Amino acid sequence: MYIDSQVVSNYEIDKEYGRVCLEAPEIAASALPGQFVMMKYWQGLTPFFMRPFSINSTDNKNGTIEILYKVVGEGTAILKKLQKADKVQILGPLGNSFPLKENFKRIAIIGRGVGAAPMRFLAEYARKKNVEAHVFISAARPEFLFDTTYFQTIECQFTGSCDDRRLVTSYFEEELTHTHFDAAYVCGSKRLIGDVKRLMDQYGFEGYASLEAHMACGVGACKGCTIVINEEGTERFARVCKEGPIFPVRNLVY
Amino acid sequence: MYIDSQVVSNYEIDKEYGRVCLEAPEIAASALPGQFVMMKYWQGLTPFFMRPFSINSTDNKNGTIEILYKVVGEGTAILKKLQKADKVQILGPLGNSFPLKENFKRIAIIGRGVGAAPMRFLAEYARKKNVEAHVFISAARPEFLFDTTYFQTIECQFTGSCDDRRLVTSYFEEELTHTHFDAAYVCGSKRLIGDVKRLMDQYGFEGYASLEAHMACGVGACKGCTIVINEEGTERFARVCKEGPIFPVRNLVY
Amino acid sequence: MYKTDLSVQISTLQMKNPVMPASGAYDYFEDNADVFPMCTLGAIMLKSVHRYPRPGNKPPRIAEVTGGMLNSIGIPSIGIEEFLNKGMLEHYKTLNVPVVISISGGSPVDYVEICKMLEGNPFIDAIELNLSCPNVGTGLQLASDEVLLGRTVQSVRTVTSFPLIAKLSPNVTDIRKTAKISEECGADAVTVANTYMGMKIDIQTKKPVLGNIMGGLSGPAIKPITLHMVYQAYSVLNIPIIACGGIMCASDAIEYILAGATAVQVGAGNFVNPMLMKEVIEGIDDYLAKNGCQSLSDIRGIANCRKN
Amino acid sequence: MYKTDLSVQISTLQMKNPVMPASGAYDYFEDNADVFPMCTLGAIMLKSVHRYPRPGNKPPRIAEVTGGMLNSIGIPSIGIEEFLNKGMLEHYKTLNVPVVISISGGSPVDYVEICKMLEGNPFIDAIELNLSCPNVGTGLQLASDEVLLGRTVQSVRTVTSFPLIAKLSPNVTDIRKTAKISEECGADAVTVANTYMGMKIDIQTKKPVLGNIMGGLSGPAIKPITLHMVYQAYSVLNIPIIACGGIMCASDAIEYILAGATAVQVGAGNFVNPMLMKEVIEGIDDYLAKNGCQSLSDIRGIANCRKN
Ligand SMILES: Cc1cc2nc3c(=O)[nH]c(=O)nc-3n(C[C@H](O)[C@H](O)[C@H](O)COP(=O)(O)OP(=O)(O)OC[C@H]3O[C@@H](n4cnc5c(N)ncnc54)[C@H](O)[C@@H]3O)c2cc1C
Ligand SMILES: Cc1cc2nc3c(=O)[nH]c(=O)nc-3n(C[C@H](O)[C@H](O)[C@H](O)COP(=O)(O)OP(=O)(O)OC[C@H]3O[C@@H](n4cnc5c(N)ncnc54)[C@H](O)[C@@H]3O)c2cc1C
Ligand SMILES: Cc1cc2nc3c(=O)[nH]c(=O)nc-3n(C[C@H](O)[C@H](O)[C@H](O)COP(=O)(O)O)c2cc1C
Ligand SMILES: Cc1cc2nc3c(=O)[nH]c(=O)nc-3n(C[C@H](O)[C@H](O)[C@H](O)COP(=O)(O)O)c2cc1C
Ligand code: FES
Ligand code: FES
Repeated sequence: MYIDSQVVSNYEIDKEYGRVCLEAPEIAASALPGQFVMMKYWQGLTPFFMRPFSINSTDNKNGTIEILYKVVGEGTAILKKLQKADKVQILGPLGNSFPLKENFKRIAIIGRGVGAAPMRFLAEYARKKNVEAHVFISAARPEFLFDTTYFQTIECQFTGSCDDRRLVTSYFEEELTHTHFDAAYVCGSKRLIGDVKRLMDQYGFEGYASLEAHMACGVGACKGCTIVINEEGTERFARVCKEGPIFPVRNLVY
Repeated sequence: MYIDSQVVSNYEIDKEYGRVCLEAPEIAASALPGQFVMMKYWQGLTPFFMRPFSINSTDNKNGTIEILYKVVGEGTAILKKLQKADKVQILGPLGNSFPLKENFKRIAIIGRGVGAAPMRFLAEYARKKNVEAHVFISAARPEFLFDTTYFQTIECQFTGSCDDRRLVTSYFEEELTHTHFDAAYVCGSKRLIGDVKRLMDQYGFEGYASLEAHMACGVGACKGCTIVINEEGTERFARVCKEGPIFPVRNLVY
Repeated sequence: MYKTDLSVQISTLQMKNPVMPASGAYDYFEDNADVFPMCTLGAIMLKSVHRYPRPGNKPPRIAEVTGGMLNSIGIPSIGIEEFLNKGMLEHYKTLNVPVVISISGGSPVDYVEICKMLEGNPFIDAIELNLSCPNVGTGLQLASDEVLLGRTVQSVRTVTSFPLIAKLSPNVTDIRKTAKISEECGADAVTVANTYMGMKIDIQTKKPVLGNIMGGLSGPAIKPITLHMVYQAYSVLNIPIIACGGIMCASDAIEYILAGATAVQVGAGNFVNPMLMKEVIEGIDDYLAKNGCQSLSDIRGIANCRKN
Repeated sequence: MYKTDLSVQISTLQMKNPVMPASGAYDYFEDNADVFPMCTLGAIMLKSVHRYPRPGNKPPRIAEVTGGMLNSIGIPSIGIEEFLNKGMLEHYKTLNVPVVISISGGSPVDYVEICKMLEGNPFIDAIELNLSCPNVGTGLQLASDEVLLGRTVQSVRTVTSFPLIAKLSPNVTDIRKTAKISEECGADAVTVANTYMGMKIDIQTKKPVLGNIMGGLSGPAIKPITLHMVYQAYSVLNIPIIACGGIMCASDAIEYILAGATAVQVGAGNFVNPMLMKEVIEGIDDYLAKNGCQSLSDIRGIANCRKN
C-alpha cells in the first residue's frame, strides 16, 4: 500500500528519541511483526530516499501504527519535528516477518535501544499465541528502555539493563543455563547478533535477526539493499527489504 | 554583514502573503531604503540559492527589520512556515538605495502588491526629510494594500486601488495634470515601469525603479543578475544586486 | 482515457503514452509497490539481462547523495539462457503492454548472441542495448568508445529485426557523435542516457562508500546535464530519442520532450515516489490540454533552436 | 593558528592551507560579502581574464536547479591588456596571499600571448589556464579536445616560468587522458574540474531558461562525478590535483583530499554560505586533529586503492 497519511501524534521521548503515531488503517490491519514501512515526510528532493522504519505497534481500533525512532541524521531529524496533522507518505507493510513456528513454546526477544523497535509487535503477537516470551532489552539510560510497561502488561518476562559493561545477551545466557528456549529474536548491532549465534551453537535454539541496510525502493526492485547470506554452504546475495529484514541468524555472514 | 538571526514574529496576512520580523540590529541601523537582504532559512541544499528580499521597514529601537513577502515558490513557501525563534541567516544590507536628491520637494511612490515592499521604508525616509510624498498602490484585494495606515500616519497622501481595469499609474497621471512631481519611485511589473517612463517623457520628472533578477551571490561577485541598461546611448550589462536594485528608469531597456 | 493524443511510435514499437520505467529501476510482479496497474505504462522495460549469469557487485551497492543516488548494483542476472528457459518473457507479455528487453554484455559478441536468441520471439516488441552500464567489469563502457559502439550496434543490427534502441553513456565528450554513430549503424532510437560515473567517500572510514568503489549517479542532480545531451542529440538525429535522467515530476518529462525527446524513462524517481510514472503520464496530458495541443508532436523539440 | 599543518605546495606556490575560491565565484574587494578577512584563504584565485574584452553572455545568466545552479556568465572581461594597465594585480597583491590568475582565450595563441604579458610579473604566483569554460563562443572547450589541450599547455609552458595549473573540463570521456596530457605537456598541477554543460527549459515559455541556451552546472549535484574524476586522475598523475566541484562543507573537501586532491576550490558554495571557505579550512583542521594526523599528507589519497 502507498498511502497519504498524517501524523496523529509525535511524542518526544528525549532529545534523540521519539514515537510517532500515524493514521494508516489498512497497514495496521495487514502488518505482521517484523515488517517495516518506507516513509517520506518532507517537501522537495533532499533527503532523496524514503526512510525505512519498523512497525513498533499497530492499533486496529484507531487505525494507526506507531514508529519508534532515533535521530541519527537529516531524515530522522525532520521526523522529530513533525507535528500533528503533518503529511506523511507511507509505503508498506514491507518485507517478511518474524517466523513464529507452531512448535515454539518459549522464545527470547533481544534488543538494544531503538533496535528494540520491532520487538513490541512481536511480543504482542507471541503472547496472543500463548507463547512464553522473555524480553531482554538494554539501553544507555532507563528512559530508553522502551515499551517496558507494555511488555509487563502482556505478561512477558522482562529484563532491562542499563549496564554498559554487560552485553544484553549475557542476561539471556544466564537464563539459558537453566531454561530451554525454542527461538531467539534479535535486533541490534553485529556484535549482539554474533553473540546470539554463539549461544545458538552452544544451547541449540533457532535465531532470527532483524537487519538494516540502506534502501532505495524497499520492495525488492532495485537490488540495492543486498547482504551476503550463506545457505547450506552456498553464499548468495539477499535483499534486506524483500527476503528480509528478518533472516535466520545461521545464514548470516560477517 | 552576515548574521545568524532569528524570527521575532511571522504574521500571516493571507494564504499567500506574510510579514516576517527578524532580529538584525546592525542591519536595522545601517540599511537605506531600497536595499535588500539575502536570506537562508532552511536546512539542507534545496532550495540552493539564498533568497533576496527588500527591507520593508527597520526598527532601530528593537533592533529588527521587517520583510513583506508573497509566496510564489518553494523558497517563499518555507518562509511562510517560519515560527518565532526559527533561525535565519541574513546577508545585508545589499545594493544601492533610492536616491532622494536634496532638491526633491515632492515625490510619487508607486507600487503594486508585494512590489510595494520597499516603499514603506522610502516613504518614512522621505517624510523625515520633509519631502512631500504621494503614495499610489494597487493590489488585487484591499487587504493586500500593505502599510496603508502607516503611510497615512506619516502624512503621505495615499491612493490605494483594487480596480483591475486601471493601472495604478493612471491615478498618478491624474495628479500630474495639476501637480508637479520632482521624482517618481516605482516597484512592480515591466508594464508599470514602462508607463512611468511614458509619464516621465510627458511631464518631466525623474524616475527610479526597483528591479528584480535571479541572484546567486547578491554582492556583485558572480555577475549572474545582470540586465541591459542604456547609459547615454551605450548599452551595457549592469548587476541588479550591485549597481541596483534601484535604476534610473531612463536607463532601462526593454 | 486521455484528453490528448499521448501515443508515440518508435519504429514498430507503438506506445499509448511516452512513459516507461528505466531499466533496472522497476519491477512488475512481486517486487513492485503495486500502487497502479501496469497497463498504465507506455511500455514495459526490463532490468538488463546479461549474456551470462552474474551475481552483481558486492554491497554496499547504493548511497544517497545530494539530489540523487549512486548505485553499483552491477547487473545481477541469471543470464539470457536461463532467462529464456524460465519463460520470463511470456510472463511479462501477460501485462498487455509492449515489452522492451534490455540486454547487456561484456563485449560486442555477447550482444549479437543474445539478439540471435531473441530473434522471432513473440513476447518482445523491442530491444534496448545497455551499452553504458558503469558497473560491469572494470567500468568499460561500450558507448564511450566510438569504435566499439559502432561495431556493436552494426553487428546486432544484422541479426535482429526488432526495433533496436541504443542506450548511450553520458560519460562522453560529445553525445552527438555517439548518437549519430548509433543512428548510422542502424539503431532505431537512442536512449539518452544512463548514469554518470561517480563516487562517495566515507570520511570516518576513509574509504569509498560503495563496495565497488564507484557507481552510477542518477536522480535530479543529473537532469540538467542529460537534458542538454538530449537537446544536442536532437539537433543531429533523425531517429527518436528516449530521454532518461532525473525525472521527478511531469514537468521534468515535459522539459525533455520540449528538448526533442519522443519518450521518457523514469528511474530513481520510482523509489522516491512509487506513483511517479502515473503522475507523469497524467501531468503530460494535462499540460498538452492546457496548452491547447492535440498531441506530443505539437511540442516535441520546440525549445530546440539548433534543429536544422 | 591551526592545530595541524595545513600547508600545501604546488610547484613554487606555497599555500598556508589548501582552500581557495574557484575562479569567477568570489571577489576580493567591493564585490565581497566581507564576512572574514581575505588572508584566511590559502590563495587568491581571480575571475578568468580573457585575452580580449568581452561583455559576457546575454541574461538570464543563472538558473537554480536541484542541488546546484546553471551559469552562462560567459566571462565578461576587460581583456588582459586593460587588466594589466589598470594595475589590478598590484591591488590583489596587497591582500598578502599568493595570487593565482586565471586566464582564458578562444584559441591556444591567446593563452600564449597572455602568458608572455604576465612573464616576470611580480604580483602573481601562479597561472591557472581556464581551458574548460562552457560559456565562451560556441561551447568549444580546449580541454575536451586532447590535441588542442596538449598544444595549448605545451606552448604556454615554453613562455612562462610561473607554476602552471591546467583547469580541466569534466565534459570528457576519460579525465585520466586529459590529466595525463596536461602533465606531459608541462602543467605543474591540474584543477579537476570545471562546470558540466547543462540546461533548463521553462515549460511555460517552452524555451531554454538561460539567455545563452546552455550553461555550466555546478554545486553539490556534481560532486559525486567530480570526486570520481579526482580519484581517477590521482591514479595516473604525479603532479598535484586541485579539486573543484560542489564543495558545500568541510566534509566535502575532505572527501576530495582522501581521493587524492592537494588543494580544493570552492565555487557556488560561496553564494549559499559566504562563510563557507573559512568553515572548510577550520573543518579540515579539526578533522586532522581528531584523526590524529599531523598534516594533510597523512590523509591525501588514502581512499584511493588504485594508486600504483
Ligand atoms: C528495515 C529497517 C527498519 C528500521 N527501523 C527503524 C526504526 O524502527 N527506528 C529507527 O529509528 N530507525 C530504524 N531504521 C533505521 C533508519 O531507517 C535510519 O536510521 C534512517 O534511515 C536514517 O536516516 P537519516 O537521514 O536520519 O540518517 P542519514 O543521514 O541518512 O544517516 C545517518 C547514519 O545512519 C546510517 N543509515 C542511514 N540509513 C540507514 C539505513 N536504512 N539502514 C542502516 N543505516 C542507515 C547512515 O549510514 C549514517 O551512518 C530501520 C532501518 C531499516 C532498514
Ligand atoms: C532585490 C530583490 C528584492 C526582492 N524583494 C522582495 C520582497 O520584498 N518580497 C517578496 O515577496 N519578494 C521579493 N523579491 C522576490 C523574491 O526574491 C522571490 O519571489 C523569491 O526569491 C522566490 O523564491 P521561491 O523559491 O519562492 O520561488 P521560485 O520557485 O524560485 O520561483 C517562483 C517564481 O518566482 C520567480 N523568481 C524566483 N526568484 C526570483 C528573483 N530573485 N527575482 C525575480 N523573480 C524570481 C521565478 O522565476 C518563478 O517564476 C525580491 C527580489 C529581488 C531580486
Ligand atoms: C538501482 C538502479 C539499477 C539500474 N540498473 C540498470 C540496468 O540494469 N540497465 C540499465 O540499462 N540501466 C540501469 N540503471 C540506470 C537507469 O536505467 C537510468 O538510466 C538511470 O538511473 C538514470 O535515470 P534516473 O535518473 O531516472 O534514475 C539502473 C539505475 C538504478 C538507480
Ligand atoms: C558564477 C560562476 C562564474 C564562474 N566563472 C568562471 C571563470 O571565470 N573561470 C573559470 O575557470 N571557472 C568559472 N566558473 C567555474 C568555477 O570556477 C568552478 O569550476 C565550478 O563552478 C565548479 O565548482 P563549484 O561546484 O564549487 O561551483 C564559474 C562558476 C560560476 C558558478
Ligand atoms: S531497497 Fe530496493 S531491493 Fe531492497
Ligand atoms: S547576484 Fe551575483 S552579481 Fe548579482
